[in-house]
Amino acid sequence: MSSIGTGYDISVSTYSPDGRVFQVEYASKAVDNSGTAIGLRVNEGVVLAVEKLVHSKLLVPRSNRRIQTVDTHIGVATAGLLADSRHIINRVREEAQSFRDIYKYQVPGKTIADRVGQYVQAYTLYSSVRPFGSSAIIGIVDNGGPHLYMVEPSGVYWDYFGCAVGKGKQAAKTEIEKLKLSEMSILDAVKDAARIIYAVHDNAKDKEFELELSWITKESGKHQFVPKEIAEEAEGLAKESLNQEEMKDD
Amino acid sequence: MFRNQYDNDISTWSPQGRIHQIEYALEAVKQGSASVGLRSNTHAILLVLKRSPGDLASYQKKITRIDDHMGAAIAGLMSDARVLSNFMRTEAMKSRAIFGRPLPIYRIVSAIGDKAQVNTQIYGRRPYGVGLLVVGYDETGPHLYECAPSGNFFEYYAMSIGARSQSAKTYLEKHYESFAEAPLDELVRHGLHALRDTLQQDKELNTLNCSIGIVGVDHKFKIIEEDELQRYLDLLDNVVDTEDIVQEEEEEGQAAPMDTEEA
Amino acid sequence: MNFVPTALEFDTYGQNGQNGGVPTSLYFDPYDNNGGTALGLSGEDYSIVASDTRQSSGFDIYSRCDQKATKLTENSVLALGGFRADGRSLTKRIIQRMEWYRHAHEKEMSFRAISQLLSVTLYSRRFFPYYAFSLLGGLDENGKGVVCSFDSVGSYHDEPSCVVGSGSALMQSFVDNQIAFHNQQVNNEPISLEKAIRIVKDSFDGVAERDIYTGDSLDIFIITRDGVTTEQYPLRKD
Amino acid sequence: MNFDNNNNNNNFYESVGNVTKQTTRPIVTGTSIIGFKYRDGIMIAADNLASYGSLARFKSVERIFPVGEFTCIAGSGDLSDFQYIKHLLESLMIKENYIDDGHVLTAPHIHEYLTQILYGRRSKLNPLWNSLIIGGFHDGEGYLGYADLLGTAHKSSTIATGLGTQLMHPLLRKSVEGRENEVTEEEAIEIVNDCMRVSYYRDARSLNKFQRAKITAKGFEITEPYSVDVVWHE
Amino acid sequence: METNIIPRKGGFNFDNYKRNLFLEQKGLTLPKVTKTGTTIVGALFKDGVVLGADTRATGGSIVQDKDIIKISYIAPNIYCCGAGTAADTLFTTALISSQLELHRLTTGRQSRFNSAETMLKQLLFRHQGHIGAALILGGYDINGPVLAHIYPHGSSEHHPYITMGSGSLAAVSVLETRWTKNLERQDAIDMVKDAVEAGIFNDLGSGSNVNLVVIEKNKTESLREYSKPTPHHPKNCDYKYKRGTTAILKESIKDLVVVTDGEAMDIS
Amino acid sequence: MPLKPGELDLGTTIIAAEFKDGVVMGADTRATMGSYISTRNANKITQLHEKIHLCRSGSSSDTQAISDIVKYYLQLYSIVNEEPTTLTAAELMRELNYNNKEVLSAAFIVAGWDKHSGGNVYILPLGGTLHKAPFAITGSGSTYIYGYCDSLYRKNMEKEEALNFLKNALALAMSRDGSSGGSIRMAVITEEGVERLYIHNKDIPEYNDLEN
Repeated sequence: MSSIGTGYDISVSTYSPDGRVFQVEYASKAVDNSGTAIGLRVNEGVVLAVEKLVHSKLLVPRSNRRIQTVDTHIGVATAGLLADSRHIINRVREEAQSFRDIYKYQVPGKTIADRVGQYVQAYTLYSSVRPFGSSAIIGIVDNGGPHLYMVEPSGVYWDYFGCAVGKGKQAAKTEIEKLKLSEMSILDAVKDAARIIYAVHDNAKDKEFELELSWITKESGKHQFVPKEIAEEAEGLAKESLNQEEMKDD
Repeated sequence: MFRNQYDNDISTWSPQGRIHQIEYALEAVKQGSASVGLRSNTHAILLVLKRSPGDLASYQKKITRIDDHMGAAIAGLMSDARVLSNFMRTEAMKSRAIFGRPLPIYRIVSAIGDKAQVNTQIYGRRPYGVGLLVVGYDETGPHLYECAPSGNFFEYYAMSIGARSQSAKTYLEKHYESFAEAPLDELVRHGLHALRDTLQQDKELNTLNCSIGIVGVDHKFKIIEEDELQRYLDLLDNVVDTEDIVQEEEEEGQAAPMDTEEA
Repeated sequence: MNFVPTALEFDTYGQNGQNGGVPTSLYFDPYDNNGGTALGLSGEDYSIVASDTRQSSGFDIYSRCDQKATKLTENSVLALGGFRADGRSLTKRIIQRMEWYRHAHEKEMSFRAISQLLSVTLYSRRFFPYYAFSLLGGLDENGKGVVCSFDSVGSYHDEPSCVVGSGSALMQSFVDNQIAFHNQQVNNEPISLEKAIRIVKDSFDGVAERDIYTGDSLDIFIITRDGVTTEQYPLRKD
Repeated sequence: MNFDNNNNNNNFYESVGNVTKQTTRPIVTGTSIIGFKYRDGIMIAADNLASYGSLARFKSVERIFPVGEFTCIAGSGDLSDFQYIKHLLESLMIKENYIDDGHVLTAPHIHEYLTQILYGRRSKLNPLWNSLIIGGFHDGEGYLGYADLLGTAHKSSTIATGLGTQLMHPLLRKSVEGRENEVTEEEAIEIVNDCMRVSYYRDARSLNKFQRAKITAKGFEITEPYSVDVVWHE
Repeated sequence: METNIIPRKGGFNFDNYKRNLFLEQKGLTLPKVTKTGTTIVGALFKDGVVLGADTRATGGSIVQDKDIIKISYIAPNIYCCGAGTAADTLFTTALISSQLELHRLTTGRQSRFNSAETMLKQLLFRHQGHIGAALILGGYDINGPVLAHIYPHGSSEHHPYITMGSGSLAAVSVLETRWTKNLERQDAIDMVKDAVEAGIFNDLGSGSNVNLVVIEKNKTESLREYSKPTPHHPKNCDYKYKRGTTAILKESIKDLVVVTDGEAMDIS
Repeated sequence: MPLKPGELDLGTTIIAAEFKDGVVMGADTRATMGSYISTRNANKITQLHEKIHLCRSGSSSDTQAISDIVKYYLQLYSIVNEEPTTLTAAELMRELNYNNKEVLSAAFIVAGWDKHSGGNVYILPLGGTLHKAPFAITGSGSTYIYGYCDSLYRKNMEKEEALNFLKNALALAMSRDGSSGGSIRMAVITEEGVERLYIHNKDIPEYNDLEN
């Protein structure tokens, strides 16, 4: 059923006759319009990668990050409205801090995903607010090892091995499914993440983009941007494989 | 103007995943006169075009000093800008009081972004109708940021906002690679050029309709206007006499559909 | 009895374990006196603010190089005696209020405005006072030297010369005589800046001899139309 | 449930209208600490004892902790307040880290921050019952600051707190003042040992087991607990 | 015998002390006494003992005297440093030294260190701490060099190195790091000087100069102003007042000698 | 009575015990004023008579004054009568302690050997009572070692055993009580006479409490 013009789609507190909340679906559209973000979870940790579209060449490279750190052991990659994403990330930070204030240790993955999910979901309940136009991929290494969660505008969240969101999410998911994540080293995961982002980037529609790559290794337990040499190598390989693909197509 | 059922309030998404009210707020910024910002490796500067509502009124102040190391240029609703600049000044002072350090530029613009975002999500509120160019010099060097009503903020080498800012952007994009190493005077010259490009035909920059804010290494934020400005205007070629322009500026001011620079 | 180590900072227990080591009563005193003396004097076209740099508590010297005077603008300097933490906080607050004044009026505050601001700020804490004795020296709107001294809740007045802090009782009469010519019949030509500085040094030398809380080093702020310059001068260290 | 620590109102007694403070007197306490400048930076030392009144209650308490890469804090006085301060700084540094804008809080910033916190609490008549030493390396040189429960603060090339103000400070001043840029690391270690020895001889709340920290251009280093030789004349 | 050991009641009473306390609580201000916030030091060396003291006397935060002598004579071979209430140390030591003098005149022998120590501690104990004298007693008698401290409440102990007074914690840091057995004379003197200087510079109650007394077998040497670590600044100005500076409020001249014309001298 | 202001305090752990041939006595060497250690090598074991000693705790001046008086009486007593017994010394101490209890802060352990009753230990706490005991501990540090002493003391120990018992008890108390510390002084009193021992601070046994 088409939603437009029915009048059931202008408030988040209104169901359509077939039981859908269109406002939440529209918010998800905003996410789908954004550059792709993916997360891979392997035994040695979690890798996050973002295709950050560059809308002007006047922008300072490597500023305006879309992947951010929360506490020390959590990385959040976002897709969708940037300002909404920041709002969510700030909330994740507050939750992590309040957990730390009471229990004096780092918040576990399940707890933080649950708290953020609840928060985002609350914005789908009242007509006085709108749902977030942003999805957050939360990578974390806690006592139980690496975890990967994705919180969507509806407030739904799942624990993933690999996930993707944004413009190229379908293509990215297909690529991720091909990977043997449970056997992969984290260095390989970085390479694959870079390759996937390059692969799903649509050169025709969006000209420039910047690849953001971060990881939380089990070894360090800290969320960091992937060191320059490793990132550059991964990016080089990604470009190379892209050229090969193109040659094959030709 | 296009009208649809999704553009009435801030808490409604359009089927395309857009929020029209935010986009309209961005339009408010374009109603304001142009501001240009650019930075080198040592300095960050602002250049603005000022309007006067009439003969009997003085020119609007468009650059505000936030702290010794920071200033901002405004395009859009002046009253909203005043709220934000007071907020920025308070935050800057807090940083000095609590940590004894000048507030890092990134932190103040992200705080503004976060503040602005809240107004884009709750029914009954409206987004700030103001765009800011913030320049500052901190431990990590000179910075230039743009803050938009949407809550977005970006760091640029050079940027312009406000009416006909696209012309300035075109100029900046063409020359920005030379800014990094440019000496201050050269940077100002580029800025004035970009600003001049936003003017309507046969109008010129003069000491009354323009002001400059400069901050950088060993250079506290300073606003340059009126007589002091002449030295910089002289850097430009073809300066037109002041008198002619006042008249025409005024017309432009009246032409605006919404009196955006006057509270 | 003075030979006893006085008021050990954290020793607040039953002194000999007779209470089984359980802490006994103690109340918190939010004030301390960190000593130090500040002198201000004014001439026709200058004023001087000088203060020693000793910070102490009880019989202990905390620091030998603690600046008690702060330059507020190009023509005013604030010096504080009493409780240093309050002094610090007060200075910060004044500087902040001055910054808001700058934002609003796009100019520096005048000397008179600052002294009024200081008074109001002190009185705002009438019932939990800043335990700080303030002294503000500078030039007024006509370029004439002025010095104001404040009590801890904001009462203030102009004087040609005034002293605050631990050595004030010792120094005041001396400077009254030398600067304001009290009890001098013949000698009342205006004092040159250069001579004033020498008198300031002698005043502090004298007080450092007799006031145990004054010593180590002297900061002299000299305020003229050309701005503020500073000078250091060593004092007794015992 | 309100767990907001900044409020300090999370107290059971609040609900029965009896306002209590968190520390109206110190209970589990640490004794004097020292810090001083030397050629390569800053040296700090603190013993490992937590006293309960005159009872030597805990003998492996670490009273020096790092904040960031170039700052260490040592604390004497009430140890519950010290742990609170430690948590406060940890949280602060986590925040500083994730903001990720290239700005790092250095020793002078942390000194100022702690002074504000301490002064703020004393002004509420609810002090954090500590004397702290802030040692750091900043702008190519050592930074040494002091802050206490009243909000009194200063910088100096030698600092000692508590009974150490009288016992150890004279020794520090004699060996360090005026020679800050000459004292070698070996000499600095000797100075620490001499001071801690005197403290062990003459402070009834001290222990001959302590840690030393140095903060230099290369970062901080905190030693394992160790003891000094002592002399007793029969 | 048994009954003798029960000390008689009374003998010494502190009623006046209690009365003063009571009056003080009621608001009476008692006269202030000068206290020598002080650093006093003593140390044994190979064949003698060194005593040292600063020279500052304070009353509240004011320096009452910049050059007071705190090492008093007890006997030719015994000296005593005093800290606490200036008058108490002065009179206590004077009293004991005069008693010892009489004792020497009676017996014709050198005074014993132990006599001085016992007399001092018993005097102080009788007064239950109300005589605020903290003393370091140093001497040389037939047992060789001895050093003891006596607290105001009347306890005493012998030690090889001792310091008392408000600067004692500062001074002790020097002694604890430098004292060893069988120090040479000069080393001991230097150490004591440095210990007193530590008090002078770090304790606000102590200041000015260092006085020393060195007692050896049959030889006692007093080293006044052995060290003057805080030099005096010369004046920056001249404070001579011009003639006429002091106001003349009233002038009256009286002739005190009446000169009357006598008869002319006979010069013929 | 609590200490008077500024009074020197023997915070103290003191102990004495009977063993096979007589008594052993022990004390730490710390004297404090507040938390300042005014004397780190004090002697708290004082001789009263040839084979009668006492350990002092509480006010330094009070305990010295009383022991000086008793010492003097015992000298007289031994001239007029015979060698005093430990009990006689202890009873004299008690008399003074009892009659002046309002003004004293003093507790003692009197121990010695006499030909009538061999080695004996008496304890005189605050208040003027007198108790005979096979072993006795008192002073601020003693609270930490009651359990240790109760469980390990045996009658008729050998001398070395007894000294070890004392040494360990003192070391344990000194490691926990801030008002006790320094070195250990001990005395062994038997028919043969008095032997004084000194255990240097460095040689005091250490315990795993350093980890706690």
